[in-house]
Order: sequence, then structure tokens, then C-alpha cells
Amino acid sequence: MAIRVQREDFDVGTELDALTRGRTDIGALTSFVGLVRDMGGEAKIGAMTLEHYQGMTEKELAAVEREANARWKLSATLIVHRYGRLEPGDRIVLCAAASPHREAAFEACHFLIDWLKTKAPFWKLEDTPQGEKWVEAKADDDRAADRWRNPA
Amino acid sequence: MAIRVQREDFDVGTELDALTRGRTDIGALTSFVGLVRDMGGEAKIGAMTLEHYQGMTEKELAAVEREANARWKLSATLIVHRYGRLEPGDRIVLCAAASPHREAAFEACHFLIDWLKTKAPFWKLEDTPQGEKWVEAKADDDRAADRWRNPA
Amino acid sequence: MKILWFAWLRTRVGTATENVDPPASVDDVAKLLDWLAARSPGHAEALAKREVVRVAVNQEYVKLDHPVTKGDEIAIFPPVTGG
Amino acid sequence: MKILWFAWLRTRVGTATENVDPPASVDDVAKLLDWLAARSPGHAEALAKREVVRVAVNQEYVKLDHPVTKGDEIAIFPPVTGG
Repeated sequence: MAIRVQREDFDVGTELDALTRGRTDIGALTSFVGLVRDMGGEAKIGAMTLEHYQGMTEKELAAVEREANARWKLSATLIVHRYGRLEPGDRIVLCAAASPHREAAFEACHFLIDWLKTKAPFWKLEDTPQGEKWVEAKADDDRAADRWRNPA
Repeated sequence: MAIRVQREDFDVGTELDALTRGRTDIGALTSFVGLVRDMGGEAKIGAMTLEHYQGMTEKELAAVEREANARWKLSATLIVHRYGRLEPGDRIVLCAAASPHREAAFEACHFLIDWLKTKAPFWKLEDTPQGEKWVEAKADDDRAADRWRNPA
Repeated sequence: MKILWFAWLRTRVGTATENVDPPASVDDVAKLLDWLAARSPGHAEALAKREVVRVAVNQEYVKLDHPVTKGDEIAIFPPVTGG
Repeated sequence: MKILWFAWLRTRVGTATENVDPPASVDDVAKLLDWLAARSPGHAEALAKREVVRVAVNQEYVKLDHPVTKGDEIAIFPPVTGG
């Protein structure tokens, strides 16, 4: 289990290799990378700035990771989330879950990103041709998180 | 869209970077790596050998990838599958799906691995303390694939 | 009592951090938000749509009836948009 | 007609590839399997449990009633276990 909050980019290959290296009990590793798209809603965006609540962010990410490990039999988990200024195409977040079996790895990884999206105190400020604009929370994200409130 | 069947290992970071490099329309990249576990059923296994039907394998993987792209709005997909002798901890397969949105990326990546597991002509021969043993197809894998027969 | 404002609430209020000393009667989150809203037009604007305001006391999400006391760190922010 | 055997069917039959020339009456997959099963005890053993046998004609999965003709490449194998 590990979480990191950082300004710098991360190397996906290095991060994932570290999760499974030397392990022979892992059959499945699912990962998710979130990237900055150049379309935010209707308006073409340039860059964005991710603000966060240092201290609480780490606590919330650790809680999200603990919850995943409580719900599924996992061999390793990782969350890396960036803050600061990001350009279109830049990586924002990495979630990974390793397990003996692929169903658990997929569900846990999906849970990690859905849950952190409604829990971790990050806020996106987009540069748009109309000026800076705070991104509004999406009802879709709430629905995605709601799905995990009543685990099957 | 790309599929590869090869004896050599692959570098997950390099493969995933190649999918998203220079793109600013991708918001989500989900990947799955399957690895050799040292527990095959009850018996501790050493190494395994993956046999495949060269020619048909490539056709079937390409068909699996086409089907994913027909079902979801994807920006990029990749399947890399190894054959030959593999040790516990070795990577076997990489599936990846990139999309503007994460639901599509997760579902398509999950579909890629579930579908190829029942379609692509690979067969695992495990070394066990009792000698070589052909792995039997799992009912779980059929059920996992069946879920995608009636897309929601 | 330390108040932290984030995202567009911070922009409205005009500061990221303020130290405040409300009267003893301000003993829960709901009363604190009312008290803060009266401090300036910016505060009032930030807290106008109370349903989109999230509050954390000492870095834990809390509801409006959660108690607040002198040493607390109280963060006020809109729904999160990370990931 | 080229027959390819894979995995434990190959082990039973004892060869990965064989070229066969069945009579013209062997015109679909079901009849071909019956004809092959009669070639040797190994073939019979490989094809004993017909429900776990998969067949591809010219690298496409087919059913038992699929026609087979002289130039075909016919692969016979157990359920796949890759991934």
C-alpha cells in the first residue's frame, strides 16, 4: 500500500514494476492513468492548475486505499496524484491494484479512481479562451462513486 | 489499434507511453497485465510454457480488438501477448484501452482480457512437482466472457 | 480558530487563510458558516449556495451539526474535482 | 487436407501436423472427426470427449456442420487457456 501526492510527473512503468517486482503471488495488475484532455466541457482548454488541501489530501487518499484493501483481496495498491500546473496530455493520477485474480484487480482499481474523485480534496482551475474557470463537480462522478456504496 | 504476439518480455511503461504520447484527446488509460503466479490451482508450479496457433492467434487478437473498438468510443487500444517459456512473476499479457472517458477505458480493457481468454488460441503447460500438466479451461473465464455477450 | 478557503470559495473570500475568534455561541459548523457569511460581501457570496459547500474540521469531512472549538482547523470548499 | 493438433490433443495424437486425404464422403467437420478418430488409438483418445474439442477451419472457429474440402487447414484443439 502506498500513496503519493506530488508536483512532478511519474513514470508509469517504474511505478507498476515496483508493485510486482520479486512477487510470484500476483496474477493480475490493473492500472488507471488520468490525463489532461484539451476539451473541458464545451470550451477548449489550454492548461490547468490543480489545487489541493495538503495534509487532508494524503489522509483521504490513504483512506480510499485502505477501503479498497478492506473490500478486495489485494496484493498491492498504489495511488499517485499530482498537483500544480498541468498541460493537455499530462498525466494527473495513477491508480493501480494487484491481486491473484483479475476481477478483484479490475474492481479495486476502478473503485480507487471513482472513490478518490469524490473524496480527495483537489480542485481544477482550467485556462479557457474566456479566462480561468473552476471545474464544476460532475453528477456522473457522483453516480460512479454511488455504485460502490452498496457493494454486491 | 495494435496487437503483438511475441516471445520476448515487454516494457509496460514504454507500451503505455506510446499509446498516449502527443495526444491531448485522451482522458483515461486503463491497462491490465497478467502475470505467472506460482499457484496453479492447488499445485505449486515452477515455470510454464505457452503454446499458440501462430496465424490464428494474430487474427483472433485483432478481432477482439476490433470488437472493443466497435463497442466503445476508444482513442487507442493495445494487446501484447507472449508465448514460450515463462517463469513465475513473468508478464504474460498486456491489454490497454484509452478513451476520453474512464468508464469506456475500464470496460473496454476488461472486455479485451475477458474476451481474449476464451478466443485467442493459447494453451498453458505448467511444470508441477507431479510433472507437466496442461491447464484446464476455467468455467470462471467462460462466465466472465459471457457477461459481454449481452452488452448493457 | 483557523479557517481555510479553497478553490472558488477562496477567490470570492479573497484569502486562503484567516484566523477568526467567533463568540462562544458559535459552537457548530452551521452557526460558524452563518457567522462567517456576515464578515464581508465576499464571504456572503462564497457561502450563498450552502448546498455546494463542503466542510472539514481538522481534515475530516463533517456535517453541519458538527461542533467547532477554538483550536480547530476548519476548511471550507466546493465539491472536489480531482482525479 | 492439413490437420494441426494443439496442446493435449497433440500429445495424445503424437504429432503436431499431419496431411490426410479422407474420402469425398467426409465433407464436414463432424465426419472428419469420426474419420480421424479411427486412424489410431491416440487419435481415438484425443477425440474421445468430443464436447471439449474446438475446431478451426482456415483459422476461423467453426461448428461441427461446417464443410471441409481438400485444400483446408484444419486445427483441432482443447478450450483455450491464454491470457
